[in-house]
Amino acid sequence: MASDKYRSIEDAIARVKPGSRIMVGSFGLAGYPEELIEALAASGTGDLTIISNDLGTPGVGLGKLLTNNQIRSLIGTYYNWNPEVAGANNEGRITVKLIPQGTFAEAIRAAGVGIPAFFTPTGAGTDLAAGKETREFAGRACVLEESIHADVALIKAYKADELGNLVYYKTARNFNPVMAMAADTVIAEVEEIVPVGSLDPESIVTPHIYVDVLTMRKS
Amino acid sequence: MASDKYRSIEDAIARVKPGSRIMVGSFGLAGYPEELIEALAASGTGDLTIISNDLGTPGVGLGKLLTNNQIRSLIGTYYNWNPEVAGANNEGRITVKLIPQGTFAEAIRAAGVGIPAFFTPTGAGTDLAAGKETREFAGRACVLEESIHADVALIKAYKADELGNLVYYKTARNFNPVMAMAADTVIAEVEEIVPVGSLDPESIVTPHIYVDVLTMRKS
Amino acid sequence: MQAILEQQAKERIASVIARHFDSEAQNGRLFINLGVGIPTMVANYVTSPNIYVQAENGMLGVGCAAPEGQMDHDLINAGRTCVTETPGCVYMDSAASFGMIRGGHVDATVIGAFEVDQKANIANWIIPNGKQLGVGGAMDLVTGAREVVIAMQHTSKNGKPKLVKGCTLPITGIGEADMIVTEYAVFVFESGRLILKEIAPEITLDELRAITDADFDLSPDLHLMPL
Amino acid sequence: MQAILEQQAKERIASVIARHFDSEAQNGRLFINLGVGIPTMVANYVTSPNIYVQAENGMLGVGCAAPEGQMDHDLINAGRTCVTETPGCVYMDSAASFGMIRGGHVDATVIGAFEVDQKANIANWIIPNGKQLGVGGAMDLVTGAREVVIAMQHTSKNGKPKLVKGCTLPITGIGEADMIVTEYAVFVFESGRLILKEIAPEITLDELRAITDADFDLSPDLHLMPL
Repeated sequence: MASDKYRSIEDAIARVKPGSRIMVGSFGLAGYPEELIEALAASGTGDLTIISNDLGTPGVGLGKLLTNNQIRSLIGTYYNWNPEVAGANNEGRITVKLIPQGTFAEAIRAAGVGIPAFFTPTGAGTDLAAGKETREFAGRACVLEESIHADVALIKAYKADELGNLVYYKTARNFNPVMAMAADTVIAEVEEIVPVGSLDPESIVTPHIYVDVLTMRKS
Repeated sequence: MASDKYRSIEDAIARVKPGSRIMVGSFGLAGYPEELIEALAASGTGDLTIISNDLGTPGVGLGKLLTNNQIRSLIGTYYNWNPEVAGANNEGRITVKLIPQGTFAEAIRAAGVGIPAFFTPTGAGTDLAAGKETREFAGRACVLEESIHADVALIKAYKADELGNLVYYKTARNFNPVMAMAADTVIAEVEEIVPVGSLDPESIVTPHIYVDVLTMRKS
Repeated sequence: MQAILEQQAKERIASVIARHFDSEAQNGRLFINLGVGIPTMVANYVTSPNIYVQAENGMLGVGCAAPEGQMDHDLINAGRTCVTETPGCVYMDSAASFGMIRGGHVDATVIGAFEVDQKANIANWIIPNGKQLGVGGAMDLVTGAREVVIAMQHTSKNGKPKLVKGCTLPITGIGEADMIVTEYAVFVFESGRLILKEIAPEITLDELRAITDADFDLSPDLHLMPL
Repeated sequence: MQAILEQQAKERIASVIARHFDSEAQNGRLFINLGVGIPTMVANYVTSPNIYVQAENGMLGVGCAAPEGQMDHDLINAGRTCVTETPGCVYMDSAASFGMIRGGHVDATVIGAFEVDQKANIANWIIPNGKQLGVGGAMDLVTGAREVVIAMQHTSKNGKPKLVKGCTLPITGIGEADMIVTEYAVFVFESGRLILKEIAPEITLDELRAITDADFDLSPDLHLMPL
């Protein structure tokens, strides 16, 4: 492997410390860093805040982390696919912060691009805007939403070049590119690492400046 | 031409009405819709607000519109390349609203994505923040900036497919993709129109939903 | 009032909405986003080539469900169904996709609802203290799409009206509903009033009022739902 | 005090900054943004292969200036100079490019200045009522880049100090300067104090004080500028 960013899955996941805020790219089971999550589950690292759209299904993918009691709190949009989340929340075992999906994506991007907060019409007047500043713009009520940042982002990309430039595959792209900008340490699980210059400079989605560690999927 | 969005340069530019707010993609002379601007200058349509990074150089490109007295006001970032701008502003012939370049780009994107306003650290405490709300986030002063929308965007892309999906060329990309999202009517001048399916769905920068009219560069 | 079986009700709702979109698409391209359930079925009934489906998980130009044996689990819609590409389709990240929605570029969204009230408020995201905890893109869609079409059966499984005077469940958006299509009727909101536009042949106006809690007016061109 | 010719001064400033970056790049990749003028010259002096140049008009991995006859006017840096590609370079739109800067991902920016004061305030964008009217990316760069390096001659063309007690011209950013490199000296800001780190062999400390309006402290390891 000619990339200085390449690490084994185990070395990479060792960067996740107990109590960290971890972003994980995914929408359902599309575009999630499967081997990194398996390794995180195997590590037993706990007290985590997981920032992700959903939490897979019970015992599968990100769902394993909840089944394993590694999660203290969740920040995300949709846990209907994993009823263990509502259960753990109702029992007070975890805290859950629900955010509208578009606001969630935009707030993560905002952290990546240095925007601390923005106004959005989404959610105005609903329970999810409770306690948030609301202000009218052009006659429309808008909610002030703050950016969402993480200690570590675990993302899934299709190909990396040796520098760490990334491209994605179909709807597995989802939250991965915005999360790649919004964490102190960004670890990307990829299917292939290609020589520098193999990716079209016009089509690179995540520039290498954002990527700290590359791991490669074994299967 | 198999695209139902294709129009002649003249037909396209007839959509710019006197008094309109017009966005124009460009950075210096890279990535500006040259033939559309030539046609706009030839049309004599006046009282325009031009929203663009700069105004080219005197009598060239966008500079022609000022030389022709077609401009009422400017919203942009950098007119040092065209000293006629400072002259016209000092004489009170036009009004100029200067915005930091990153804020300008972000505010145009914001209009495109339905964000009415956002906080940014850029410009806090400077003359360009005068009269704007300033608030601290994480101990850092930030300025509230509102989104920037236009009636018509005149943009330059490299290739379009017949649906109107766009890709760009090198640093001629600049403000074009964000302006494509932020105007009621978007007119793209392209060098080539290719069949649907010729562009890689992973690499399209501006989806066709944003594009109303395609014109093709003659030369 | 003649009962309509659930499957028939769903198909009817989807086909009525599809007819509405086919009609709108005569004026140019129409970009629509379809929620899970009945809304997704709308795609099976539209006939206009001018209609493009957006999926909020990051795709414009979603094709039909992938046939058995040709499923790609990294090519899904927001309901996690494996789908297919259409020519000229585009992939994008979630921020870009919701930017497209919030920015008002998507012409219409079709969603289900627990309740809709006569002030056009929609409740479709949560039943408090239940087994489900999620909002997904519901709030973004009702706020961002230019037209919000509610696709729902007229009453709940235990026969209670879903079209109510005031929502009792947490709302998804204030005054965002534009059109409501049930198996028995089509309503639109005009100038803040709920207006009955179409009524199904199986039901009388009095019977419709009996299963509708919300107050509504009759459209001057109220007519039978064409089936 | 021995005079230093303008061209020599500029080359020295660029090479001193390049040395600083080469040293920093020993710890890993370094991403830098270079303003027009002396800052652009820094690229000619850096030797580390770990240094990548970002141009705010939408490129990461900017190469050297394009040779005569190979100029592509759609491949420029923010100073409108035709440049070249480096392997692994990336193009992006202006919002993404400034997001990279504002988000703190660019390690350093090198810019010129009219004035810098002892509170690290920078004035480099406008002389009021002059012939130029523009801010460009100056405010975004000084706010967003992790390290702001000022590259300027020690005094103005008519001999006035540019390193002052308090800026008199409109400021570009409050307290944003981290390092100042002139032909005669290298200063850094540490805990809110301006510290002299290096002094050129052509000048004495008293002579330097005479052409510096700002108050400054001496670094414990103050040394001669290596040339």
